[in-house]
Amino acid sequence: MQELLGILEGLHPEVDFNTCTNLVDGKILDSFDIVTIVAEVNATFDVAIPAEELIPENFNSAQALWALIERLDEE
Amino acid sequence: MKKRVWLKILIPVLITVLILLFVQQLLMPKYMTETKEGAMISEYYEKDNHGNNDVVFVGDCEVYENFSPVTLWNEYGITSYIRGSAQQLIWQTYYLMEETFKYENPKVMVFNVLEMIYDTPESTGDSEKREAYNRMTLDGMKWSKEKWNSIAASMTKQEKETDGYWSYIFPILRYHERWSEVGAEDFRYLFHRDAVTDNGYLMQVKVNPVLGEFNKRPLVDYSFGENSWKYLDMIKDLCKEHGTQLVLVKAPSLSPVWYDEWETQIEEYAAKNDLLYINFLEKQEEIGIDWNQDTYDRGLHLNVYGAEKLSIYFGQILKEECGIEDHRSDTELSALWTNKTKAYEARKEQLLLEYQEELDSEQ
Amino acid sequence: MSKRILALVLGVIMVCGLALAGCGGSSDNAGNDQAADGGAASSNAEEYKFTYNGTEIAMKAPVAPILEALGEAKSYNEETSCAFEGLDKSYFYGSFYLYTYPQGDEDFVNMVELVDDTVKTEEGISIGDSKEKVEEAYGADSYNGINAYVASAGEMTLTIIMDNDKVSSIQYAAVFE
Amino acid sequence: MSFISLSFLLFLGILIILYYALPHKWQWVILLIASYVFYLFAGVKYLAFILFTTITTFLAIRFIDGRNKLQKEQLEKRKEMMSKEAKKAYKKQIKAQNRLVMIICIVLNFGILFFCKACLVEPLHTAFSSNATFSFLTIGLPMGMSFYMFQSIGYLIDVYRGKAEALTNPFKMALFTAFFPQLVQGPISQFNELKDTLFSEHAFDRRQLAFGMQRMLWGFFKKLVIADRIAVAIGTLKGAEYTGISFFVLTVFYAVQIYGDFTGGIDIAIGAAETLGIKLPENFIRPFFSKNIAEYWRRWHITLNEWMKRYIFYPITVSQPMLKLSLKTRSKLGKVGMRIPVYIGSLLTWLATGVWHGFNLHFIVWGLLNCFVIVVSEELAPLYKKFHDKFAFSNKRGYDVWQIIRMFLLMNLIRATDLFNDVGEYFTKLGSLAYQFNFNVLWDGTMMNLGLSVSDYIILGCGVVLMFLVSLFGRSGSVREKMEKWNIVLRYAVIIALLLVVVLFGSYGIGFDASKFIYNQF
Repeated sequence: MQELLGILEGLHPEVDFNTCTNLVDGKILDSFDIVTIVAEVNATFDVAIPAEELIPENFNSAQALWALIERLDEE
Repeated sequence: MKKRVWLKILIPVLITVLILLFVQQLLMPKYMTETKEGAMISEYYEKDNHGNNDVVFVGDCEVYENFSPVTLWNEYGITSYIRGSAQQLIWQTYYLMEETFKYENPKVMVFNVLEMIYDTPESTGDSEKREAYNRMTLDGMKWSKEKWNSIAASMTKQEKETDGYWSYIFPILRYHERWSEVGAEDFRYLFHRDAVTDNGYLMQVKVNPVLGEFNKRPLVDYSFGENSWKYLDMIKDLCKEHGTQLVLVKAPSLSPVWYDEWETQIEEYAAKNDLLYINFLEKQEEIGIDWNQDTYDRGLHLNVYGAEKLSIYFGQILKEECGIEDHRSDTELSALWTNKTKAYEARKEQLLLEYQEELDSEQ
Repeated sequence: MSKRILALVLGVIMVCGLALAGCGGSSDNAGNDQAADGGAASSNAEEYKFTYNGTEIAMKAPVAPILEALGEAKSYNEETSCAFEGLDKSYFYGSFYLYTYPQGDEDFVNMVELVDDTVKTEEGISIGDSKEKVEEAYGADSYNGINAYVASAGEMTLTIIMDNDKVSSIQYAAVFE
Repeated sequence: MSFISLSFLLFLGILIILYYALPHKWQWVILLIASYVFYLFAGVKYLAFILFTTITTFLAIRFIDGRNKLQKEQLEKRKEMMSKEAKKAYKKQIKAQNRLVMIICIVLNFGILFFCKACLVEPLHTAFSSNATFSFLTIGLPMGMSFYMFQSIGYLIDVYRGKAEALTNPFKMALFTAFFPQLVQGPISQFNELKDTLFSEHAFDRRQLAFGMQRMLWGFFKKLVIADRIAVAIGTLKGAEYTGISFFVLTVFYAVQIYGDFTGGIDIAIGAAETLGIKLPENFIRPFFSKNIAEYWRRWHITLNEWMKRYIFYPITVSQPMLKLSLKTRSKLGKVGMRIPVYIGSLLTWLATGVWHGFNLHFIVWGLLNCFVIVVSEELAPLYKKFHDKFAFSNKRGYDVWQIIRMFLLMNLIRATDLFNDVGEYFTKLGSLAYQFNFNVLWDGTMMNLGLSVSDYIILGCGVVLMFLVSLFGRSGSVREKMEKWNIVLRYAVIIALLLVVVLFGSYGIGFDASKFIYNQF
C-alpha cells in the first residue's frame, strides 16, 4: 500500500491520496495518469491490470486501487 | 387540481399558436400594390364573386388580361368570372375547375389551350420563378382536397426537397425571411384585402404597340406532353360530369407564338370530342383588334380596349352557340352588376389618371 | 488475455482499414474519372459559341458589348413574363436572331437562331447542309432519334433541326436549372 | 427523416402521445417500432445494414453468455474434482472461444463499416465542397452507421469482459442498437448507462416533457439560426484566394458553425429522448471553455472519445507487449520511457478517430495534429509548472481566460484541417498566417462579400453572444432548472421569444427573394 501511495504521489504530489475518493470523477487522474499507474503497478507488483478493470470505481481512491491489485494478484 | 395543470399547458400553447398565426399573417405577401397577380386566386371566395356565374374562365394571363366579365354583362347580360393566376399550369387549372364546381355549376367553362405547352413544373424553365408562380396560384386557395392535389402536382424538385407540403400548410416556413421587408402594406392589409380585379379581370390601360412580327423559331418537337393530354382529358370529363360545356380558346396574344402544328393537334382533339374550339388569332379582323392601340405590352396581352373588343366578340358566341341567357332583367343580378360596373369604371378612370401622370412625367 | 486480443483486433482493423483505404482511394478516382467522362457531354467541355463578323456570342454572356459590336438590328421585339420584372428581348440581324433574358439590371444571351446559309457555326455547319456533314461535325451520337442533332456543353445546348436530311434550323440555347 | 423538419416533430408528437397513452409496459416496444419507422424514412435499403449489426452482435452476445453459463455450471458441478490449474485451463478455453466469436463479430461489422466508408461514401468529397452545411459529424451512409455500430460493438466487448449483462430478448437488442434519437449523430451510449432508462416504464412527467422540448428548441436555435446561417460564408472562405487573416476568420466561423451544428444536433437528440423520459449521456460540456486541448477532448464529443479510450486506448496501452516494452524502455530511458506506451496508444487512438471520421488524408492529419499537441503539452506540463512557480500570476482569472482563448484559437487551426480535402491546401493557408497580415480584409468590404448581409451578421453576432451567455449561465447548474424558478410569465415569454427567433431568423426553406418580384409598370 505504501508503495502504491508512492507511485500515486509521484504523479500528483499535491493530492492527499489517503483521503481522496474521487480521483477519476473529480478529474484528478486523466487517462494518461491511469495508464502510467498501470505500467508502474506492473513494474512494482508484477500485477497486470487488464483494460476491463480500467473503470472509475477501481481508480477513484487509493484503497479501491489497492483492493483491485490484491484481487488480481490472487487470481 | 387536474384542471389547473391542463390550463397551465393549454394557455401557453394557445398563446404561442396565436402569436405564430399573427406573425404568419403579417409576413405573407399581400400583393396589393405590387405583383397583384398573387392576390387574384383568393378573390373568388368573396361573397359577390361566386355562386351565379354562367361562364367561368380558368387559366393564366391569356385569360385574365384578355377577357372582361363586366363587358360581357353590359353587352349580353352574361355573368362570368375569371379564375386566373400568373403562369397557371394545366393541372392547377384542372384543380381550380374542380374546386369551382363546389361553389357553383356554370354553364360554360373556358380553357385557354396555350397551357398545353407545359408538361411538367420543370418544363417551364427557371425553377425559382416557377416556385414563385406556384405560390401565387396555390397560397390563395382555401384548404380543400383540390388544393392538396394541386400542390402535389405543382411542386418543383427543389420544393419537394426542402419543406414540401409543410410550407404550404404553414406558409410562415416559406415567408419567414420577409421579416426584414415588412412594411406599411403588411399592416394595412393584415386582415382584409382590396379587390385587385374586376371579377378576375386584371385591367391594363397602357398602350404599347406591337413592334414587329414575332419569330416562329422551329421546334424539335411540336407534340404536347403526355401529362398535358392527361389533364385536358380530365378537364373534359369533369365538365361533362357536371353538365357544363367546355369551350377551348386560343387567346389572340401574338407571343408566345402559336404554331400550326399545335393548332392541328387541338383542332383534332376538339373535333374528336365534339368540343367548341375558337382560335381568336384567326379572328383578329372580325374582333377588330388594332395592335397599335389594343395591347399594353407589345402584343402579348390586350389592354382594356382590346379586352372589351374581344369580350364583345366572344359574348356573341356564348350567346348564340352556347345559349347563355341574358340576365339583365333579373333585378338582383342587375343591382350586383351595376355595382361591379361602377367599380370597373372607377378603376379604369384611376388607372388612366396614373398612366397620364406617368406619360407626363416622362416628357 | 483480453487486452492482447483487442490489440490484435485493432491490428486487424488497421490492416483492414489500410487495405480498404486503398480501395477507397481507387474508387474515389474511379468516381472522379467518371465525373470527368460524364462532364464531356454536360459540364466540362468547351461550350459552343456563334461568331458573327468576329463578334463572339456565347450563351449567358452579357449582351451589351455584343449588341454594340453587331450594330443596329433589322428588327427588335420584346416580351414580358407575367408578374416578373424585366423584358425578354429579341434582335434580328437578317441571318440570325439573338434572344436575351434579364437578370438584375443587365441582359444576357439566352438564344441564337441561325436562319439562312450566309452564316455558319464555328464547326462550319449552316442551313441546308447535309446530314453527313452535321454528323462529321458533331458526331452521329448527338442524333435525338427523330429529327435533330443536340450537342450539349456546359450550360448550353446546340440544336440542329433536320428536314428531309437537310439542316433546317440551327439554335444555340442557354440551359437553366 | 431529418431532425430539422416538421415531419420529425410530427413523428415525435404522435410517438409521445402513443408512448404515454398506451399501457406503459409496451413503451419499449413502441420505441422499437418508432425507431424502425424513423430508420425506414432514410431508405429501405439501409435496413439490411442495421439488422445485420443487430443480429450478429446479438448472436455473439448469446454465445458468450451461453458459454459463461456453461462454465459456471461445470465449475459448480465439478468443484471438488478439478484442480486449480484445471479450472484455470478450462476458464481459459472458454474465454478463448468467446474471444474468437467476439473477434469474428467485430471484424464482420467493422469490415462493413470500413467498406461503406471507403467505397460507398465516395461522394464525401463532393459533399464537402458543394454543400457547406454538411458537417463531417453527421456522416452516415447508411444513416448513423458509425454510431449504432460503435454502440453495439462496445456493448459486445462489455459483455465479453463481464461488465454488462447479456440481453436475452433480441428485440431489446434491436432497440438498443436503433434507438432513433441517437441514430443521426450520436451520442454513443454505453449499455450500462442506457439499459435502465431505455427498457423501463416511464410515467408521464409534464416537467420532463417541457424540459425535453426546451432543450430541443435550444438545439434548433443553434442549428438553424447560427450554424446554417454562417455556413454560406464558410463555403466562400474556403476559396483559394482567402488566405492570411481571411483564413483566420474562416477558422473562427467554422468553430461557430461546428459548435452550433453538432451541439445543436445533440441537444435535439437528447431533448427528444428526454420527452420520452429517457436520459442519454451528455456529449458536450461547454468545450470552448477548456483550458487545453486534452481537456477540450474530454468535453467535446465525449461519448466517442470515451469509447475510443475504453476500447482502443486502454487495451493497447495496458496490453502485455506494451507493458513489457514499458519495462524495457524504462530501464533504458528512465521515467520518460515509461510513457512510450502512452504515446503509441495515443497515436493509434487518434489515427482510429481520424479514420472513423472518414477515409481521407486530411482526417488522418487532423488526428495526428490533435495527438501531437496533446502529447507535447503533456510532456511540457512540468516545464509549465516550473515557469508558473517562478512567475506566479497575480491574476488567476485573467490567466484562465488567456488559456481558454489560446485553446480556442489553437483548436480552430487544428479543426480547419477537415475543411480541406487537399491537405496541401490546408498547410498553404496555415502557412500564410505566418507572413500575411492582411487585417484590412476585416473592414475593406471582403466580409460583406461572403454571402452574409449586415442583418445576417447582426443575427449571428447576437446569437453567438446568447450562446456564450447561456454557457456561462449554465456553469453553475442546469439552465432549465434555474429558469423554472422564474416567474411563469417571464419563463414562457422567454421560451416563446426563442421559438419566434428560430422560426423567423432560422436559415431554412426557400428564400423569398422579394427583389425579383417587383411588379413591372410600364
